[in-house]
Amino acid sequence: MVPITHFLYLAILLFLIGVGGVLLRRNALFVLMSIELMLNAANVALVAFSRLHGNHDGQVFAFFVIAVAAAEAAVGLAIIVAIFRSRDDVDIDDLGLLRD
Amino acid sequence: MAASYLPALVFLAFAAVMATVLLLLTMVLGPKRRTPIKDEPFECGSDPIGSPRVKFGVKFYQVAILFLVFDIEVAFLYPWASLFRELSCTGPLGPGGVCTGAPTLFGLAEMLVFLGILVLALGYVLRKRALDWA
Amino acid sequence: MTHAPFVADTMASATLQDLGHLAPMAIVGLWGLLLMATDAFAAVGFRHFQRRIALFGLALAFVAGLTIYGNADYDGGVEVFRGFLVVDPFSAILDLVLVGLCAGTVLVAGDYARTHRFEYGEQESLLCIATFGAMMVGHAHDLLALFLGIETMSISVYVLVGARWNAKPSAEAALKYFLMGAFASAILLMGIALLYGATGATAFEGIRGGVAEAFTRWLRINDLARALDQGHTASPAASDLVIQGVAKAALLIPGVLLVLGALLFKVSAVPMHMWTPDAYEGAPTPVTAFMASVVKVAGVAALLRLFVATFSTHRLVTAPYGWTTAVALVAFLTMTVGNLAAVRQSNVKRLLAYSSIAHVGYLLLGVVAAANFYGEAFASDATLGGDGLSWSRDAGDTAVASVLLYIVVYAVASLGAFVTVAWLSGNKHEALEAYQWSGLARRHPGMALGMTVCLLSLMGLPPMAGFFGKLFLFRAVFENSNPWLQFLVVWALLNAVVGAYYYLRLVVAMYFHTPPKTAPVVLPGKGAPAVVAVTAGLSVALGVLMQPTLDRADLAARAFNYPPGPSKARRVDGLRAAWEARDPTPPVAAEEPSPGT
Amino acid sequence: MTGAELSFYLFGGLAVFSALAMVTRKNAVVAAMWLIATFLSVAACYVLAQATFLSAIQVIVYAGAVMVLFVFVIMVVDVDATGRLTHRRPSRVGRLAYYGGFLLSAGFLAWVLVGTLARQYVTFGAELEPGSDFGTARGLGREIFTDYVFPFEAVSLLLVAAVIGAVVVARSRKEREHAARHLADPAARHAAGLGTAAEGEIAPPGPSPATDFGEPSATGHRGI
Repeated sequence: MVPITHFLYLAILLFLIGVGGVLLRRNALFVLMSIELMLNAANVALVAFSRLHGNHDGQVFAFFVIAVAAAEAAVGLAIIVAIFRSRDDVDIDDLGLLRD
Repeated sequence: MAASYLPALVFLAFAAVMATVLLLLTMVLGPKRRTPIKDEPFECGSDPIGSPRVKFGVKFYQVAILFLVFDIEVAFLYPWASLFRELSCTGPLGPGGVCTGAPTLFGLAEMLVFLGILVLALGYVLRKRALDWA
Repeated sequence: MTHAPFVADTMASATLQDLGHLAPMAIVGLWGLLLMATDAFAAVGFRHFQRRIALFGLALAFVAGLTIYGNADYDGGVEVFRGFLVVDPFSAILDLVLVGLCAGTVLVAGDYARTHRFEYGEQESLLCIATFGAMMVGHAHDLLALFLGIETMSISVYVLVGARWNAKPSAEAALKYFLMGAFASAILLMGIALLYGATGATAFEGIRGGVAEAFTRWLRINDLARALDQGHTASPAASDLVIQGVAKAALLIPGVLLVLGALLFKVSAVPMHMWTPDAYEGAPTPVTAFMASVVKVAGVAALLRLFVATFSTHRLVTAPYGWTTAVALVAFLTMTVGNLAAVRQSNVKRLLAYSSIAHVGYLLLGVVAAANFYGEAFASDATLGGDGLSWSRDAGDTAVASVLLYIVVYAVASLGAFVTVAWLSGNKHEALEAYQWSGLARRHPGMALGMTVCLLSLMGLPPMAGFFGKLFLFRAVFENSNPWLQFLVVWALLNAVVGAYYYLRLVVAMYFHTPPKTAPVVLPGKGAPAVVAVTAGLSVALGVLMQPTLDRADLAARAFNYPPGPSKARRVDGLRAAWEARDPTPPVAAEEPSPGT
Repeated sequence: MTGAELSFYLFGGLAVFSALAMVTRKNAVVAAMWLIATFLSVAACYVLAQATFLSAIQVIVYAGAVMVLFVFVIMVVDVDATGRLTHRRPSRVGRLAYYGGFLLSAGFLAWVLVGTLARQYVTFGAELEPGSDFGTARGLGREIFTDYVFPFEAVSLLLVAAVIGAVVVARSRKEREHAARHLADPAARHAAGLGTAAEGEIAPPGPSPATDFGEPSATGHRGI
């Protein structure tokens, strides 16, 4: 048996790698991929806790999260495509039109 | 429980070993005589122009997003299908999956509503010609 | 896992019945689909009716909401879909407000898109789906409902922000808003996962139970741990208890903080507010109005439902493990930074964006106050074994009522102000710089008056609703014996004075500066004037009829952190009778803008 | 160490490794491949937590559909451009915020680790009766289609919003023209952002070509 705690450590490590990706990468695609990683990390925690408590609530939650994450990725990528149509690069630092 | 996944694990390990060994073998056994001509990308005799990576059309994206949505629909269909007998019976299932209560359309109805909404979305996409390849 | 035998038969009828309880929300969701279908399939000539169809559906939802609003059966709260959502007076008010705000946006969005040449038929559909999500948050009684509602709303709004294809800032604002929003969602989800780990439930009731249990264990654990430290040979059971209790709290507190951070992000409280001015400025102005009203209302509703009603056990609101200190600090920062940044803005859209941030600061004060009161009530219930009828609970209910009132008043005035901005943009260049508003009162006295009323309500000038909103909110906070909170009220008053400066600057420009030579181009159609008239009218009317309005809000907030059920209904009982005897006409009922204008 | 434990640490380690590889790659396609590896390893970990159905869904939806979408978009938006790393350093405040945020999160990690590890908190989860359908499609479906009917239906609305979003936001000039092809009325065509100038009419005030994306329309008109 694998201790639930170790699943939690795995989830937190993946989550922090995702946070690092979001904060340190400048490319919108990488940021989006890192966000997907964070959602996955949360899913690992949900699944592990579902096992811990022996009820399905966590797994059902994770299931819905997968659907939501897919929808979110679809819209996010659509926005990236739209930006790409207007410019050649997808770098979030270049979004300078909206600065003070 | 996890032991029942042993074959899958063995299969994975086999695939990994196989791929590695094959690659290593070609690296070790293959003759390595490089000439400038050989290193050139092969393009029907003419010199290559520009990057080999061609930009995809946005159409690919639009098809992929529809695939994604209906993939999720399928994800909901699996558990529904495996549970359909129970969902269409007002009582518990007896031996052999025989319904001990009265039949009900609840399970069918809830999935039809879900499917109906997504089919409506598909119709929307078709009408908007997002799938036209012209 | 023991499962009750399948009751699919009763489920069918129960589902229909529950949908009846949720009629306003169901209608809005259905209309989202219907509008998509009419956009795609209807005959060409029929497309001009999109807006009318939308308004008809929203009017229908509003009427359905009114029947629930006026129905005493819901006073104790009715759990629907097995406790997934709840229908109570609080959610009934939110339904009406959200539907009204959505209708206001629909009235302007089409005209705006047409004039700015990015008209698309899906706009109304997306607005309805976003409102559906916001309503789901208002009804939420389960973390999944909260999460799904927020996501449904956010995804639709990302699209609405990015749909203006002919202006670069729109897509950029959408990307910025999307990346930040998705990041916040991921943090929210991790927090939810930890909460589920600590309590074993996703339903709010289960979480509340789990929270209480985690800390009662914790209390005993401190003694046990001390005993263990002193070298007593502990029994395995005692050491197991220590481990279990510590682990629960170790999951619970980070979970609460992560969820709090994500929700504060969604309402754009200060350390997480960076996206707000950019997203507000880049979005098409009617969508900005929607974000400043509907999305904010949903965010505050989430804070109230989850934090004030669920995470308000004594341990969770008091130091050292309480979240309220952090939120009070955030409130302090939010109002200060929001107001100071707003003073610097010459761009009206950004000015209003920062002012909306400042308003969130005031609201958070109310949230803290309510949670503190409930925490005290929780403690006295636990120690005295009371039935929850303590003074603290009453004070907490009043604080919730004033937060509810404030967010409604703010959302209405904010919608009016942003719609005026949208209206004054009939050309490529929106009249966003303050000087472009000079002398507006001479050219368009009606709209200038409407804008002025909305701004004065936001500012909090006495006859307007905003004044009473601030008054009740600050009074509720001041009831706290905590000197820091009392200091924050004084600080908030100072902030309101700063706010008066930038609101009045715009008013002065409209009334006392000479108009520019070229007349401003404004949106065609009666939609925007109608919305501004209704919002300005409401800002005055809610102020004049403030006492009945507050009483009604009080009814909605009564026993807010009580689980729904008969005991709650008993508690609300007398109040409804008193309220109905006092004032026969529900004042908020004037909300609905007439469809088809 | 049992087989289950061994495979957990194997796949968990693989997940962390490939996640690290994903965030540090320069090329977006390579990063996407590493992300797929992470998702597959995570799916293996799901099996070990007895979430068998979810594991399958993870492979099908995440590693399958979502990543296909990612790879397509990376192809659409030009690998070379997206592969480039930052060419402008963030402002000092921005960098401070980044590192501050990252340190805060790391502190949070330490908090949880210390809070649990220090007390040797090791737990194995509730006892499951052998042969229970915990985590299977049936077990999960029993919850989704009874207790969670409402979110099940509501999530379809969310998907609809996503479909509309994908069509609306990412549609090209040509598709926009197609969508408005029925609009004979010049005013309506104008409102949808389509040109009337090419048809020899005077355009009402509207966005200048500078604010348009500059793609030529089918009628050769460029934005007015």
